[in-house]
Amino acid sequence: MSILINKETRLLVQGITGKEGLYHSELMRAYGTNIVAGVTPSKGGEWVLDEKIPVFDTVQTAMEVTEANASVILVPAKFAFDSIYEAIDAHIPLIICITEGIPAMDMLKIKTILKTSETILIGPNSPGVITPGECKAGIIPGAIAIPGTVGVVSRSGTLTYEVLYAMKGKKIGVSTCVGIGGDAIIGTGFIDMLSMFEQDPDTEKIVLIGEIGGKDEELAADYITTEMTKPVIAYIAGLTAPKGKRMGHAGAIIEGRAGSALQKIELFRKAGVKVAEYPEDIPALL
Amino acid sequence: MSILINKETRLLVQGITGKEGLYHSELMRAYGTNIVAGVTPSKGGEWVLDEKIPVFDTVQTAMEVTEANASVILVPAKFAFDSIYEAIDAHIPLIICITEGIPAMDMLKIKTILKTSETILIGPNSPGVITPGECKAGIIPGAIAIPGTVGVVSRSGTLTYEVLYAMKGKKIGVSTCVGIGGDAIIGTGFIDMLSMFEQDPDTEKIVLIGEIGGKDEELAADYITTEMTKPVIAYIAGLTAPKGKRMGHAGAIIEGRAGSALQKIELFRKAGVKVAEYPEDIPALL
Amino acid sequence: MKIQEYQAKHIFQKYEIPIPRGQVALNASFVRQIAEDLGDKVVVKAQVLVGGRGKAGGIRLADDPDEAEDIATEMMGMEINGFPVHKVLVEEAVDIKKELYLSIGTDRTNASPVIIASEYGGIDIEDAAEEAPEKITRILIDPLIGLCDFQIRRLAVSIDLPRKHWKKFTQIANALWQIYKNDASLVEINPLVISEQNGLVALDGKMTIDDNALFRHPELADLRDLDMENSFEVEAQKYGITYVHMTGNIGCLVNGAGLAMATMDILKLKGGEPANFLDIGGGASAEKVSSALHILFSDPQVKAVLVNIFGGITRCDEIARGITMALSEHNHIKIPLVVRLIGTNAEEGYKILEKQNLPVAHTFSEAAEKAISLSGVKKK
Amino acid sequence: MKIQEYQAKHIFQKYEIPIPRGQVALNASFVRQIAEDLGDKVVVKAQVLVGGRGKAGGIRLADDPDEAEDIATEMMGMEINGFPVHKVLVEEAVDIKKELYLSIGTDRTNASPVIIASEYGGIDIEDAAEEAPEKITRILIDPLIGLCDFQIRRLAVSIDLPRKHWKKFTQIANALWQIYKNDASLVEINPLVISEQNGLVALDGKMTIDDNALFRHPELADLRDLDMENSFEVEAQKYGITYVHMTGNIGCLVNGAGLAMATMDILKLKGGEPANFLDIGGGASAEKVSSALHILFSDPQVKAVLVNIFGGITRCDEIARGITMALSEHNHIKIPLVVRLIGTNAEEGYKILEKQNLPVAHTFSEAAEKAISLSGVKKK
Repeated sequence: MSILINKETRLLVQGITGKEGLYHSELMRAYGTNIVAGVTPSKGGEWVLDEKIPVFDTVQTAMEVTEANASVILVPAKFAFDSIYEAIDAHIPLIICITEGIPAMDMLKIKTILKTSETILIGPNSPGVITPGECKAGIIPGAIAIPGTVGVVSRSGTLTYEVLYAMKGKKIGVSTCVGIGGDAIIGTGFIDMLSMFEQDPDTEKIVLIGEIGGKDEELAADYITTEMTKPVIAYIAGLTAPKGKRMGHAGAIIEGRAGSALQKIELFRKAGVKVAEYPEDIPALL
Repeated sequence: MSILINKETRLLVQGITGKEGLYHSELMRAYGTNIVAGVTPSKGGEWVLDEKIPVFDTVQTAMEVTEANASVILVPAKFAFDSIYEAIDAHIPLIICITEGIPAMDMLKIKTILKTSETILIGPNSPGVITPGECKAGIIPGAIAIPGTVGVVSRSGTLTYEVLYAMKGKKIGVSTCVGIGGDAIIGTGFIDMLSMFEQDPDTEKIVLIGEIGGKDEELAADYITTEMTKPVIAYIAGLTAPKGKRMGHAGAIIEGRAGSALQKIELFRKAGVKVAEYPEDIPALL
Repeated sequence: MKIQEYQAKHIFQKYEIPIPRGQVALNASFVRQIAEDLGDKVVVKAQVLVGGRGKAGGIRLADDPDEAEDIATEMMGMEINGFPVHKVLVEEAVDIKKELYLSIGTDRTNASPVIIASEYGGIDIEDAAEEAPEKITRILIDPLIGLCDFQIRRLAVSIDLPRKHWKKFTQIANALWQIYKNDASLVEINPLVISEQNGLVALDGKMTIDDNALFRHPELADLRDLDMENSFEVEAQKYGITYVHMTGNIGCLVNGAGLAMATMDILKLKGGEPANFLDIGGGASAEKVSSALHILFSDPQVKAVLVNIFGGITRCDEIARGITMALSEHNHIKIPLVVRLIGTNAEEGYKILEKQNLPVAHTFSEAAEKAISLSGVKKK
Repeated sequence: MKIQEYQAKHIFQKYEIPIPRGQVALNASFVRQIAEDLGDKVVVKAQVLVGGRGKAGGIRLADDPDEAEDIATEMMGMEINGFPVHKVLVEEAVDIKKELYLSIGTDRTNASPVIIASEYGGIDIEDAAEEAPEKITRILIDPLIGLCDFQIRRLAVSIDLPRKHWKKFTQIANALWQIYKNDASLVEINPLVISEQNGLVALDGKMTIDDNALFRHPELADLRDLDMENSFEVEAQKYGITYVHMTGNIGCLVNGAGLAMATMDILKLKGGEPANFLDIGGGASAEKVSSALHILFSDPQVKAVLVNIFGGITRCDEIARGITMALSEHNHIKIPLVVRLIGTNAEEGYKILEKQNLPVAHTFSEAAEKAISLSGVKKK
C-alpha cells in the first residue's frame, strides 16, 4: 500500500512534448510508471516515448480516451494556471505540479477553485511523488528510495533526496514520498499528508521535512498532538536563515515574527516529534 | 406552518433608510412582521420606524446585535451585488431581493457565489414572500391574502396579487406565497419552491404562476411528474407575446425556439397539472 | 439593447477581432466613394435589427462602385421584415474557405455564461442545432474565473479548426469574453470565416447589451439606434414605461409585466386583439399614466383602451387622476376606455372617475369583454 | 521584489491614492530646488529598502530649503542598517490628525488575499498586533470575487473612521486591491493619515512585487533598484542563481533551496559560519557552476568553499566540469574547495575532479567539517 499513487496509477503528463516533459517522462516510464497519455496544446495526434504514448490537445480528451487518473504538470509557469485549472475542470483525482515560479495570484485563484472540487493538488514547485517499486510521478530520482514502511513528506527537493538516500543507506524503505512543494501557496499541506499516512496501513512511521516560512509545520505539530498515532520524525531547514530574505523557495522566508526554524522545532518537540539535527541523523531516529 | 418565513422570522431590511425601504418597512411592520434591524451604509447608529428599529452600517454587525435570520433587499440596482454578497458573506439563511434591474453579469456572479453557500436567495425582481397572518417580507400587499393551505409561487408581481385576490374572494387561504422574481437569472427557481411546499405539512395544493422565457416551467413540469404528490395548478402568462421581445420582465422573452407559453402549458398538462386559462379561474381549479 | 452590425464590428475592432475593411453609409453616393476607396468587389449590407436579412436581399455583392451605388440606392428604399433600411455597411468582399460560428451568451438554465462554437457557420445557430446538434459545442464559463485557454482549445478541436488558426481563434474568443463580461448579454460572430488571404475574419457580428448595466457603460447607451425602433417604444422609454407594439386594436395600460401579459392573453382568448404590451411599473404617478395614455391615443390602430390596475404600491386614485388628466388633454379623441381598478385606494379611484362616465369593470374577464365589444362597435 | 517608497507612491498616484506632493532627488542641490518649489516645510526621507528608517534618522523635517539641503547632504552620506542612502524623497509636510494603517497582503495559512486595517498606524503592524490585537481588523478577500465595498465598510467601522472620510477610504482600499491583484504580494500604507487640510493621505508606502509574475508586468521589472541590493546578489541573478549574502566565511554552492539551507545550518552547528546561501537550481550547466564559483571567489569574506550537490536532474559530471572551468580561470586564487557529489553521475564527477586534487567528502557532516577546518586553517 501507499498513498496517492501506486501500480494502478494511470498517469497523464501535461507538457509532455517540452524538453523537461519528455526527459522526465522517459525517466518515469523507465521506472515503471504507467504513463498513458500526454497533453500539449496543438500537438494532439502526435506520439512520444518511442511512439508509444499518445499526445492530446486537451486533458478532457486525454482522460476520455485513456482513463488517466493522475496528472503530472511540467509546463512553463506562465501556462500553469491554465493547465492546473484544465485538469481540475476535467475532474482528474490527482494533480502533481512540478512547475516552479507560478505567480502567487494564480495559485490563490487555484486554491479557491479547489474548494469546490474533489481534486487533490500536490505542489506546485514539487519534486513529485514516488511510491518505490510501483510508481514515480515527478522528478524524484527513482534509484534513491527502496520500498518500505516509512512515509516521507517534504517541502523540499534535493534535501529530500538526501534523506531518502541516507535511509536507503541504512536499508530503510519508503511507503510513499511526497514533495508538497516549496512555494508559499501550495495545493496540499503537511496535515493532509499526515492524515493520509495515518490511514495508510502500510505506513508505520512518517518523516516530515520542513523549512522556514509559513505556519504549515506549526499546524502539523498541533495535528500530530491531537490526531496522529504513528510516530513522526522531523527535520527543519533554515536555522541560519536571516529574517525577511527569501531562501530560494518562494515559501522559505521568515516574515516578521513568524516562520522561524527554531519555533517550528520547538513546537514539534512539544508535540513529541523527534527532531533531527542533521538530515543524515534521520535514519537513526527511525 | 409555511415555508421560508413565519412568526420566528427576524427580518433585516437592507436599504431601510431609502424611500422605498422606509415605505415598505412601515407596511411590513404594520402587517406584524418582526423587523429587527436595518442596514444602510454610513447611516449606522440611526433609528427608524418611530425610532424603534436600529440602523447598522454592515449586515455582519446587524446580525451580531439583533440575530436577524432573513433579509429583504431594497437597495438601488447598482448596489445590489454588494448588498446580496454582503448578506451571503454574513451567512444569513434567507435573502429576499426586491431590487429590479440588476445587471445579469452581477447575478451570474452571485449565482456562482451561492454554490458554496447555505443561503437561500429569493429574487431579484421579486415582490417578496408572504405567510399570511404571520410575516410579510417584501412588497406584496398584506390585505389580499388570508391564511390557508395553498402554496403560491410565481415569477410575477401584480399578476400574483390578482390570483391571491381571486382566491381570497373565494375564501381560499394561502400557506405561503413566494414571488421568485421576473429576471432571467434568479436565486431560486420553481423546483426548489415546489420541493419546499411538498415538504411543508400545512400546504395541501400549490399554485404556480409562470410566464414566457427560460425553461424553469419546463423543468418544473418534469419535477412535478417525478417528485410531487400534492396537486399543482398552473397559469402561464404570455400566450400572445411576440418572439424576441422582452415583455417587461428581464426574463420574459421568447428566445429562438425556447420559452413559449404554449410549450410550457403543454408540458404542464402532460405532467398532470391543471392549467388555468384565466388567472381568475384558479380558485375554481383549487 | 441590440446594436447594429456596423456598431458591433466597431467594438470588435477595438478588441482586435479581425473584420473586413469597410464603412457605414447613409446615402448611395457615399457608398460609391467607399467602394472606390476599397478598390475591389464590395459587399453592401443593409443595417437592420432583424433576422433574415440575407434572404430578403439585404446583403448583396457589387463588382464595382457603380453597381455598389445602384444596390445601395435600391436598398435604402427597402423595408426588411418591416424595418426600413436607413444605413448600409460597405465592406471589401472576403474570400470564404469555410464558415464557422462563435458566440458567447447566457445559459439561463445553468445561470452561466456559455461559449458556443460550430463548424456550421453562416446559418441560424438554432437551425444548425436541429440539423446537426453534434456539431455544436457549448462550454460553460465560470463568471468569476473567466474564459480560459483550455476551454478555447476544446472548442478549436471540436470544430476541427486547422492548427495554424488556433492562436488567432484564441485571441478572438478571449476578445468576445472581454466584450461579454463588460455587460454584453450576447456577442456573436456568424459567420466567422476562414479566408485564404486573411485567416480568420468576423464577417458578421451581432451584439446585445444588457440594458440593466448601461449605468456603468454610458458610452454604450449612445449606440441605441432610435431610428430602428418603433416610435411608440421610443416614446414610452422616455417616461420609463415598458411598451411593446403589437398588431391588434385594443390598447392596454397595465401595472406589472405579468399582469400586462395576462391582460393581452385574456383579450386574445375572448376574441380581441391587443394593440400593445404596456407596463407602467410600480407606484406610477398620474403624469406617467397620462403619458402612457397619450401614447395609446396617438396610435391610429387603437380603437379601445383597457386600463387594468392592481393597486399594491400603485395607488388607484393616482391612476384615476392620470386618466382624468389624459382625457382632459385629449377631449377631442373618442376612443372608449374601460377601467378596472383593484387594491390600494380602488374606491377613491372609481370615485374620481365617476365624472368621466367611463365603463368600469370589476373582474378581469368583464373588463376584457367590455373593451372588445367597445373596440368592435367603433370598428364598424 | 521590494520597491522604494517613491516608486510605490508613483504607483499610488497612478491609482489615484492621495499622496503628499513631492519628488525624489539624487543630490542635495536638487533637494533644495524641490523644497523651494514646494514652498513650505518639507520632509526629507532616505530611500532605502530596510525598516527602522525613522529611528535611524532617515526621515527629517526641514523648515526651509536651506535646511532641506543640509539634511539631504548629511543623509546622502549615511548608511541605514547597512544600506547606503543614494536617493531621498522630498515631500510637503502634511498636518497629521490621526495615523491609520491599511494594507493588502497574502495570508499564507488561509491561502487568501487579506486586507488589514488598524487605527494604530505609523508603527510596525506586528508591534501593533502585540500591543492591541483587538485594534487590528483582517478581512480575507476571495481572489476570484475581489474586494467588495461592504468589506471596506467593515474596516471603516472597525477603525472608527469618521464618516466624511468613508468615500475616499473606499476609493483607496479599492485602489490597493487593483495594485495587489496585478501581482503585488504586499501593498501597505503606513501611516495612512487623516489630515485636517487634505483628508486621507498615504504618508508612507511599501510595496512588494511578486517576482514570479514579472513576465506579465515588464514595466514593473524596471523598478528593481540594483543600487540597493548586494552586488553578489545582483550578479547571481544574472545567471539565474539564487544567492543570499551572509556574514560568515564559508562559501556554499548547493543545488536546491532546502539542501542549501541545510548546508548552511550544518556548517553553523559544526561551529562554522556560512558566507552565503547559494542555490544553482536543477540541471545546472558547467557554465552556471563556474559563474557561481566566480561569485564566491570574488567575495573577500570567503575563506573556503563547500560544494554540496545531490544529483537528480543535476548531473554531477557537469558540476565537476564547472568546477574545473572555474579553477582554471582562477588559478591564482588559493581558496580551498571541499566537494561532495552524490547521485546522478557522481562517480564520473569525482573522476573529473581527480586531477584537481580537491578534498572530497561523502557524507554531509564530513563535508561540513572539512570545509570548517580548511576555512580555519586559512584564517590563521
